[in-house]
Amino acid sequence: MVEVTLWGSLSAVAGGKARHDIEAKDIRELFRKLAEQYPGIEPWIDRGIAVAIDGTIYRDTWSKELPPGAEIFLLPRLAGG
Amino acid sequence: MNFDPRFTGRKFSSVGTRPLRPDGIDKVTGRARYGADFNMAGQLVGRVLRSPHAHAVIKSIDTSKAEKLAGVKAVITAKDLPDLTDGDAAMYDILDNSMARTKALYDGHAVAAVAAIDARIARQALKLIEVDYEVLPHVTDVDEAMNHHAPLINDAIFTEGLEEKPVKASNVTKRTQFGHGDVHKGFAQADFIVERSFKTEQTHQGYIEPHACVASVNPDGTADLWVCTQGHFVYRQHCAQLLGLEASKLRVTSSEIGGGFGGKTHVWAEPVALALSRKAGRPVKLVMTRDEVFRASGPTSATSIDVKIGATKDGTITAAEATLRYSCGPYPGSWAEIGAMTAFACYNLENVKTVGFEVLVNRPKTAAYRAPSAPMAAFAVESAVDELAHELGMNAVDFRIKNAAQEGTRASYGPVYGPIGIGPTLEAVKNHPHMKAPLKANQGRGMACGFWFNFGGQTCVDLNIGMDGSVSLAVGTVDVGGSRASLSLVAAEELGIDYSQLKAIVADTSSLGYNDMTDGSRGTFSSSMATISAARNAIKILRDRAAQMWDIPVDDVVWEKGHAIAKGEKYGNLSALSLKDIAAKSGTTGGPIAGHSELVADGAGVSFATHICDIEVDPETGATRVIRYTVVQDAGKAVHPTYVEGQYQGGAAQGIGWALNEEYIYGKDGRLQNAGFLDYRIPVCSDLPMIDTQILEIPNPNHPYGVRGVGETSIVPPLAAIANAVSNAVGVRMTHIPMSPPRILAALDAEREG
Amino acid sequence: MRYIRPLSIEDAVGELAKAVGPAAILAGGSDLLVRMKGGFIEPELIVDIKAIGGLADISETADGFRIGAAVPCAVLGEHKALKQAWPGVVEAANLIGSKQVQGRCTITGNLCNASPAADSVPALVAAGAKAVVAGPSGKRTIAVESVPTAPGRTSLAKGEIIEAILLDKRPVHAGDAYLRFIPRTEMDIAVVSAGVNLTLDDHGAIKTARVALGAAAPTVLLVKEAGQVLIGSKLDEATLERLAKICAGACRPIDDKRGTIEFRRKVAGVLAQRAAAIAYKRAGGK
Amino acid sequence: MAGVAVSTTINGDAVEYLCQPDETLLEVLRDRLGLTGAKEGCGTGDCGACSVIVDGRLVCSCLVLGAEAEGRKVETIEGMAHGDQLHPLQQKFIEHAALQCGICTPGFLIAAKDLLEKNPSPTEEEIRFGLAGNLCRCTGYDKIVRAVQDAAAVMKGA
Repeated sequence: MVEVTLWGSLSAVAGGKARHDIEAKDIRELFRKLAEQYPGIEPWIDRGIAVAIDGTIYRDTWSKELPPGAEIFLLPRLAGG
Repeated sequence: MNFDPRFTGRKFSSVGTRPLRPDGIDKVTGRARYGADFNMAGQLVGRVLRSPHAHAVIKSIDTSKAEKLAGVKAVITAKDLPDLTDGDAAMYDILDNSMARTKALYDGHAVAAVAAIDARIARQALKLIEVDYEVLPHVTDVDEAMNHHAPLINDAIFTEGLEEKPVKASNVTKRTQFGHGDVHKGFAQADFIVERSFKTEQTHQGYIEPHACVASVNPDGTADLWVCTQGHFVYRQHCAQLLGLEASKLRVTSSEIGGGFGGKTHVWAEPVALALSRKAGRPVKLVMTRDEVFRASGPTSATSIDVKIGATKDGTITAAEATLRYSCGPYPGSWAEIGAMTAFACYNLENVKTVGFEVLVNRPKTAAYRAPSAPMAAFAVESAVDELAHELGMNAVDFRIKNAAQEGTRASYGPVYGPIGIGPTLEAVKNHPHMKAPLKANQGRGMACGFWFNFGGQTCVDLNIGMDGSVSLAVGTVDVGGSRASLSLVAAEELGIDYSQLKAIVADTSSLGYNDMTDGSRGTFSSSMATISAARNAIKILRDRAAQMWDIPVDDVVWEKGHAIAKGEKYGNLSALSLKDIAAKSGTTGGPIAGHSELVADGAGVSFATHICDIEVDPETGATRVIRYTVVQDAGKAVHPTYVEGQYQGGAAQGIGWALNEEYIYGKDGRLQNAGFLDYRIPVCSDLPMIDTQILEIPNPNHPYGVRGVGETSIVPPLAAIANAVSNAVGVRMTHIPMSPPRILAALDAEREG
Repeated sequence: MRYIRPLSIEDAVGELAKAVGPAAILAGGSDLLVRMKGGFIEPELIVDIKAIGGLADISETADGFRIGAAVPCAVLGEHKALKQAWPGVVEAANLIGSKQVQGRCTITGNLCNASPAADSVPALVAAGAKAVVAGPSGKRTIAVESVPTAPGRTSLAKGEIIEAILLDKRPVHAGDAYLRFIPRTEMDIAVVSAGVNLTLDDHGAIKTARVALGAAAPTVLLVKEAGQVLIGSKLDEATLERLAKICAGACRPIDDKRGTIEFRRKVAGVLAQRAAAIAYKRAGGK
Repeated sequence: MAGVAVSTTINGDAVEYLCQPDETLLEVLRDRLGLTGAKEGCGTGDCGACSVIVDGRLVCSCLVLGAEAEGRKVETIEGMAHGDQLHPLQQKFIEHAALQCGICTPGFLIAAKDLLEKNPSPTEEEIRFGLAGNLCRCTGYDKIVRAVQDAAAVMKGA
């Protein structure tokens, strides 16, 4: 079980809740379970969501494991210059 | 691929040195080939017709006269491009920006294009195209566009992210929010509160090389595109998707790139050039004029930002809040969102809230510009932080040190930081001789901090070892400022060979796997990771070949300092084999030796910088002069320190231009008035002093060498650092960027008149 | 479109006079080629005047200096006697564009382009420079300030060419100066500018004075009142203040991409004061 | 439109070409003669990327007509090195990393060569004002100025 925090706008489509406890071993499973629970999240995942695990931002490594007790934060996937 | 990206703290022999770049001679002799320097047999000249109106319905376009002109081989409008109206909205917008389908949405929006046998005929043909416009009311100012009475740019857009679903269409495409804690509670605890509104004008990346490409589409569906871009693989994907080509049959070669800074991360004219070529059946060269670059390619957002920060007497910030409105051009974007995320990223805040609004305006589509959106937010926040320090009677650096984020701090955008460099850059600035240098009359000193995320992403590298032991490195991230030198150093480091044994190139899209763009400060970060991985894969093969040559188990062979060494006393009489020795025998030990890697380089470490500058102001004219400038920034590990310095200096110079003189100026008619280097005033050589740099190295734990991206952060602090310096010089808080002489003189006069 | 390079002023005048479509005179080309590139003009005839005898030379005469119409501004800066006599004119000419543009642009072209912001023109007007005009009906000499009539327009008739600019010989105790305001340190068009030309009497009091302002009205302004206020003074503070006020008041500027009305008025006064101080010092005033 | 026949000298070699009367020297160099070292950054004389030297004068080749080159001597970046021997400025630009993207480099080198020929010992300020007609967006000019200073020192010593 990991505790996941969603950024403001995303929490609006996740039942208005910022914090969620989810049973997921990696980012892929986390996204799948979130989408099952809140179908409104799916288009956001398609557009791109980044996952910060203990402060390190992962944008594409969906196989990244979510260590128990880690700080998990979802962010918009951004562009750079 | 089993690649361990963790930082190991190894000692370096190549990384950190400053060898000459591999593309140097080509670039000082004029041989290097940029976007417009390439030609194909039978090539035509493409030219684009652009809207003179800021907002207009395209009722009809008559191209018949142009088509009849001798020498014209193709004329296209949006009708010649796929209609993506009911498809992917993002792709629709990209194509619509390349060629307007129903409405011209800004001055300079492409409406038609021709391909002719020479530039003169092409220009003449454009004059023969008749466009019937129905001119609509327009809006170019970000605040005005938010007004309920403002002309609607897209009546199908309803603001996303509001608690209640809106019933009316709006120019505000999205509201986003970040933060934690309770700002109301925080402000109630504050002894001092600073609250101010700020504006920044739209700027352009200002690369010296205009967009240029040569496109050639064959009847069998294969195609070639030569183009100056920051990401040829992304251009391939977009062009293929937009024109219905198969990606692998479209070969995109990135030319040398004459500057991009984010502006060459989007396709603009490339789909048009391909479409012209397809229709004409001949190659087409399309080069934008400088006027077109300014009117129709990616400027940054214009912004309007409100900031409120409170602190207790002892200098602890109790709450911070910002509302940020960013212009997107006529298509939705996420620019305010990035501003809202980065605004307070430097600080350790218990209560923080930022809200961003994305705003449509009749200006060219906003594109990324070096740490996009961060400089404007930093300008507003760092100005307010300075003012608050002043009100508290605290030194501006000490106040920031007291409130700086550190490892374990919850960032204002959400997650908790790992090891970061904001504190060390502030300490370095505090102890820098620049901070103690005396100032003369009318001079002021300012400092400010900046943050940027840095990105990684999909990356692919090939490393090939020739039979003579020389090594070629093929990377897929475009070299915008010396990365071929840096990546050669990394390969040399990993293989244990000399830098001079290597040559790095940027491979085309048909020669290498997919790579994300050189953006987000990812070029050296990502490709160095992939290069290390490729080199390690090559070393595995080298060890195997050595084992064959010695006829011993491969597990007994180790790789050290460019040599295979047989490990164990029983091999005492086997002398080490160099890479060259092994390569020479490769033909009979299994064939070519190569190392390949494909990976997602994630875990880019965030980056911080603190800048100091001294400005002199002429109180009678409002003229400014930058007297001294110092950049302190964390690089994680500077692979090629000279090019890291170059990034620091270049970003600072762009920020200085933005702060003082650069801006898009629109007339009441919605047309851009300064689409050239004469009146869009980027800094010239005599405007700037030497730009001192100090590189800090706080290793990124997620890169084997500790590398962080360095390209973008340097443009974040200058707007605020200069605003603080000007404000300190003249005693008036400057809230509108650029601080052009008329704005400074007006502010001074307002102050004098009390 | 035709390009011709006549060898005599008569041939040039003749070609221009009989041209049917739009014709353009090419000396340095730094304005002409930009306008052609932007599609603002499409001449059917380009008359390159650089091969015409005498047009590429600066000559010193008994009356002063004659600067041929095709002399690049960089050459003015290399002419020691001219620089010594008219430092304000030369520095104004050397402010146009970059080093690259300096190698091509001419003060005659700067004058005929008729931009209110032309750098060399306020200095030439303050200096009382004259233009020698060659045309189908012969030659005439006119004051430079009568050449531009509106932005982009001149008083020259069809077939007329300015072949040289004349500057007077300098008396002792004379000095001129030109200052412009630009946001950067180089490469900009003047937001506002001032040229001042003074002569002093033996006691250091100002005997004659001419003040001209650039980018302050549709054409370069000769502010006679500003000159008068200086006469008899030794540039005391009160005089300088009055000078600034008169200059600010004489301006009829516009708001545009380069500056505001307010800014131009105010800075016109500041620049006139500063230019006057430099000219005064150059004239030997203390 | 009547073509103009031009005989000129480019980097010491006699060259003949036919060009349109409104064609710029930059277009002739790049499109007719294949000398693409001079770049078009603006086409209006504001960036200096197309700098060449004509009869000893530094000019923007975008502001010179091809027809005007008749009988002149034109020097471009392609003629700056002698065989495989780089000009000291070229060498110093590489050594000091005075280029990042490199698009402005040919123009800077030509302008710096002209500057040092006219003023072999320029101060930093003279270098900065001497090169103000050349825009660089990558470097902030710091390393360019240092490279010119270093090249000046080397050339004086030579």
